[in-house]
Amino acid sequence: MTSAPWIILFTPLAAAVAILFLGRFSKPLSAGLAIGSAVFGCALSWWVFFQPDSADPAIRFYWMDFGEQLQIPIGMTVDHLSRVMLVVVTTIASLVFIYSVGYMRTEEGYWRYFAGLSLFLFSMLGIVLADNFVMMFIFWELVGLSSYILIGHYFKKDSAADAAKQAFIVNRIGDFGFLLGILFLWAATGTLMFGELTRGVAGFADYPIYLTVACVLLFCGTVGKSAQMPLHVWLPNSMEGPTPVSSLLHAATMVAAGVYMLARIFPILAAAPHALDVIAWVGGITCFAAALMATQQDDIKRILAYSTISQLGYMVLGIASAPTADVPMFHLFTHAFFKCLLFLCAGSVIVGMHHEQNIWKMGALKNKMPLTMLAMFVGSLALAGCPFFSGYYSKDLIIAWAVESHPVLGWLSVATAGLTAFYAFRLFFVVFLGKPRGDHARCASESPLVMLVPLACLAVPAFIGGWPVIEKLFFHIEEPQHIPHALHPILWALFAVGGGSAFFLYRGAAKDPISIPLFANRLYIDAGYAWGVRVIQDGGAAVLSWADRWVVDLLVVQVPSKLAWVCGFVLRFLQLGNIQAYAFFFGAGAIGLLYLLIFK
Amino acid sequence: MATLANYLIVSGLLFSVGLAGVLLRRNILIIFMGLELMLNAANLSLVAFSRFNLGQDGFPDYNAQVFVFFVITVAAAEVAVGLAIIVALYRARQTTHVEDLDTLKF
Amino acid sequence: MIPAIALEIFVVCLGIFLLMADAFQEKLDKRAIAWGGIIGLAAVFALTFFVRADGSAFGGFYLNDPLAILFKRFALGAGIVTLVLSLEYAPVLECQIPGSKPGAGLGEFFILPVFTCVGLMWMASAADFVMIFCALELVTISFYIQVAYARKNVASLEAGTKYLILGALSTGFLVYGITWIFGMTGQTSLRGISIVLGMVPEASQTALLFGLGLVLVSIGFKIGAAPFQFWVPDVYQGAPTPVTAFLSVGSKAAGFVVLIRVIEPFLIASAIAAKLVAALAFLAGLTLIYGNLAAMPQTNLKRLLGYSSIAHAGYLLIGVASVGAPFAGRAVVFYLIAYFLMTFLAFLVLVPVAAASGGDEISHFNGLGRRAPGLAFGMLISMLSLAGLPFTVGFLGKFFIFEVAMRQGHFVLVILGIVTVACGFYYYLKVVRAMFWQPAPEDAPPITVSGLTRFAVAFLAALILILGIYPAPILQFLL
Amino acid sequence: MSLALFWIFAAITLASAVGVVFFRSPVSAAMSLVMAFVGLAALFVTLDAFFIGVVQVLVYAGAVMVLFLFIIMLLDLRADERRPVKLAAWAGGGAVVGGFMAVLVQVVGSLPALQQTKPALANPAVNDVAMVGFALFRNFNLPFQVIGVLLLVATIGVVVLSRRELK
Repeated sequence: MTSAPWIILFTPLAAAVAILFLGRFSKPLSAGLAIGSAVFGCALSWWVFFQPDSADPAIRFYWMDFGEQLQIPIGMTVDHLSRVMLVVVTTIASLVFIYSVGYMRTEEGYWRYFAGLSLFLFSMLGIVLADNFVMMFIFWELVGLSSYILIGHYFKKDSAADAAKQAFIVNRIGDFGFLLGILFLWAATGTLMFGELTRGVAGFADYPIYLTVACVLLFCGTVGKSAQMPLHVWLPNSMEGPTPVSSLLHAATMVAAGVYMLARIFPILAAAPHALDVIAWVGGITCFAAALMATQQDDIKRILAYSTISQLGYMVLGIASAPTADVPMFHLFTHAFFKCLLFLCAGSVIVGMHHEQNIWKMGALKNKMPLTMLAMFVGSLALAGCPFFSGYYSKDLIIAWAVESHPVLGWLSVATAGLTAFYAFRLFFVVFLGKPRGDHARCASESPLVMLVPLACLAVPAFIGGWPVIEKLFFHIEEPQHIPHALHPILWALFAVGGGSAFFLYRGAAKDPISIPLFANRLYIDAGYAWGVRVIQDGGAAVLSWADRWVVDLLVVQVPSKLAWVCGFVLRFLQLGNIQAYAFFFGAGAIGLLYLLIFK
Repeated sequence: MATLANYLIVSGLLFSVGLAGVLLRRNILIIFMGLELMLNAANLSLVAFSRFNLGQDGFPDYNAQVFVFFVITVAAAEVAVGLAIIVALYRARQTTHVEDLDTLKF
Repeated sequence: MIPAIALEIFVVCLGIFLLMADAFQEKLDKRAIAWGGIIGLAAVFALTFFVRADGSAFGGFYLNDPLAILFKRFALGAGIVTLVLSLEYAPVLECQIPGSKPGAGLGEFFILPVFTCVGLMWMASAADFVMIFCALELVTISFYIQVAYARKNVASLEAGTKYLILGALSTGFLVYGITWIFGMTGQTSLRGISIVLGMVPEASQTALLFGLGLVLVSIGFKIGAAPFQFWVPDVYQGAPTPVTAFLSVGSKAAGFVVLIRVIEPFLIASAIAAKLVAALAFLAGLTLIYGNLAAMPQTNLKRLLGYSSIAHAGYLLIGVASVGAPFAGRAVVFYLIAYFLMTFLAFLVLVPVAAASGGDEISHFNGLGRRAPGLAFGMLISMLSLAGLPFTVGFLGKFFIFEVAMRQGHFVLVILGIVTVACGFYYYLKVVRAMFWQPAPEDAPPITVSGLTRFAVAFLAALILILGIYPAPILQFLL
Repeated sequence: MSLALFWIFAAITLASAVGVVFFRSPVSAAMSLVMAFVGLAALFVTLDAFFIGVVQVLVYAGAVMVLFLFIIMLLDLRADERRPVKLAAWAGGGAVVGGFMAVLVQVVGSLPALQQTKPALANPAVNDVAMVGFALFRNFNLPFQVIGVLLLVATIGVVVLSRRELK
């Protein structure tokens, strides 16, 4: 028992190293190593999950030890939270790894891909198992690095290389806040262990502002990693990577890390109500805005990407409004399965369509890819919150808690539920119903078995994953008491309205313009959003996705290059190359320093 | 009798004049002369301090004078190396003017 | 066990021996001198493990504590790597010095670093302002010569002149500062100052601070702290590359050792200590901002490394300004070791690439990932470590520095440090981008690397990663 | 009497130093510098530092200045005399020098022992050469060795930098 988590953690790393050295000689070998390690880890995780709790679940040794002043341990937490997460991560990863064999069979960089996947799994497991902030931060960064490798898999394509770089840099921005937050907490409590921090923070209740700042800084890490506003920009662009990677990124790893971290520090957050307010607002707004963006995308993977952002917004909102971390974790759990399913279906469609990703070039795939369609239908129902499907249970729970604790955001998230049903079925109907809109759609074919089996395996938990019997197995959740009785009927109605309107609008739509009334409506929302942008920059984009791109451009391209230009400009006045100017600055600096020392 | 303040003021003025030479003149040789003046100003202060604050035995602090001796030696070595560089520079560029040395900048 | 001073004596003897060999063995291949230097310095490096740190000697001039021993090793290591670099650089240098026959003038180029190394070792042990002055000048004067060494190259001469004038200016400030400190305390030894500091009358403190300020200005010049850093980019760019490397690592490290030693006695008086820490924090902030911002528009890698070295001086100064924290000294020393590894690694890759591509612009690194994957990988590790990516020693260095700064309540400095780290990512990744995302020029010549350099690159890269993941050995060593 | 001597020597030193800064011709500046050094040597003597005074004349006025003059002659530095004076540079430099002097005046003014006059020596006829020598070779042995290495390095450097063709 005590050594099992270590084995789970290091198996993928060993696989990655082995693939690095041996993978280039044989494709089956690299795939086999990666899949073998993942499936082994998965089996072991399930075994660990069903073990009884032991007295001291954490195992640790000291990575750096300097007596009282500085101790940095490496240790494992095997509590309820991390066990659930272990199971989810390894299960999803195993299925995605198997699926990748089919998806990647014709692609180049086969061994590089599988080595990257294994490294990615290793990093994610490190975050899950970490029992202190330093270890978590290290694996956090490692996740960033390995996602950089995977997103940039097609590094010869400029857009892929840029997307990889962008994901990396945007994540760094969040990570600076995260690191700062860690240091703040450390300075206050003198410890980095999650268990001890909770106690340490208790003694810090007299300094609410300090604690709030620290928690908000920690939350910055989530904003980056879990793609919350305004750092969400990297996630849609990360679609440049191979589809199984997107699936892994969006379902169980990387983006889930941010939410998992918040769940980990839940007791600390509970001591900082103002920080929770910030978190709630960021989550609620992200949830709603991303759903809006999702309704007007044309790229199959981008629709799903915005959907992920929106669902993550739900989870973050859940963190801020529910009394236990189990509520958002429940949604993370169900979302992992159905989102993974959706992405793998999208991958199947993309392979069938010969790497065409625009949904307006698809259509009528129901005959060509019946099994994919079936799986996608299950996934869409789960995402849309159809009663008795997994997403329904977890999402409604979060909404219920949000309505109770943050009414405004709660009702916003109710509205989002309707939007979710709309965009989920828009995607489904456009792709699978109607008439073929292109040559690829006419000659599409069903994917091989190695891809369909994971779909089938995922469809089951996507369907039943939220049923109370399963919920009881994994979580301990209570329902809020004071919510309006009408809430659930409203949600059912919204599901029906969203799905129905999508059906009528997109059933036989030949191309996008059929959504002209909707288009106007969308512009109306966009104008509001773009107005905020225009306040900062004169002009600005009129369409939400444009605004999106503008933020990307600003954060990653414009600011550094402009800053560099400004520095260069200023420097031309200082770094003149003239000795005498240097001597002058030297003398002036000396006088300044003397003044500071003597007279200040 | 001249006071300690007199010596310190003279030394400080000498240091400032040397600094002015460095900051105002554009001929590297003369800048270098200014630097020598600054070192000498420091020496004057050192000797003054050692003479005015006698030790327990009633003699000046000769350690300070040894330091002055070192400073003079180092300054001489610096002048030798510095002039060698300036000569090499003159051979390559036919100038000893600071404003002509601006290929490395920004 | 051997006395510590024997180390310096050995190195001086090594230098003189090599000088004699160079002068009287006309047939000798000049490379043999470099090899002699490398082997000799490595032998002395090994001898440092047989020296006991047993306090002070030579009437208080010579301090022989663990810090001094550590920095002697540091200086010796820097000397060895510099000679490795010089060997690689020799063909380039040969075209830039007027020689009567092939290899002329290279001998001295290999010998001068040995003497510089002695100076650095003495600086590490200096416990008296007179000794500090003498050792510092030995280092400085030998650097004047080395910077201007490539005298058919105008840039080298210009760099030499700039370093000479500004260096001499800083020497003037140093001597004048020492004078005032002596005048107020009657002491030149740091120990003596710490003893009498309590007895210095209140009214003399202004003058004492004046002297201390002047000394700080001079040390600030040596370590490249803003606003005394203007020489750094120009001199780094113009100097022969091995000298740049030596200057940026050896000279800076010795400057920091002296800084740590000099401020130590003054921390006893709380009134002075508060002002001193405030001034150091001010310098740290200014240096961070200048070094990081100014590096952003650079396109020349040597110059970029110059600005980067200013930026790193800023992080180090944060550590020095946090002297009150129990871990501060070790954090600074650890950072210096990290800086040693990553900077030398960058230069070890720079020299052969620049020699093959004909320049040290970042664009000369285009497509290096394809042209020379090994070198590109070394450079990648160096750049990532300089930028402070986790799992590299550079990250841990910054981490420890920020940790001690947080403990001392320098929140503003920490925030500034973290923000400037982001700038660092921008300009270090420029190099990475050039290596891996830009196509190599069509007519790119092949890059030849000697086995020695290959070994050094692999060794330093491995150390960066190993210490980045498991720094405990070094840290325990520092205790 | 001694005060008058002090002021005479101080005036000579400072005036010659100012001359270094303001003479346009390098030769005049160098000659002025010699005068400053001689004046300074005299000031050393008024402080009973005879050895330092002698060394000052020997090393500076004798060796260093000859080197300077020699180089000035060698490089024939009359050519680039007429360059326009840069007002901004003079204003900036003047401001820095002025600022430094202001700080200095403050510092000197704050000294408690400001009006202190020369205390009498225990033995006015002390042989200060011997005293300095004792200090140098007994206490300061180590720095003395360091200076020795420094001179060796400087010698190498001068040879390497100024030889027309290296061997």
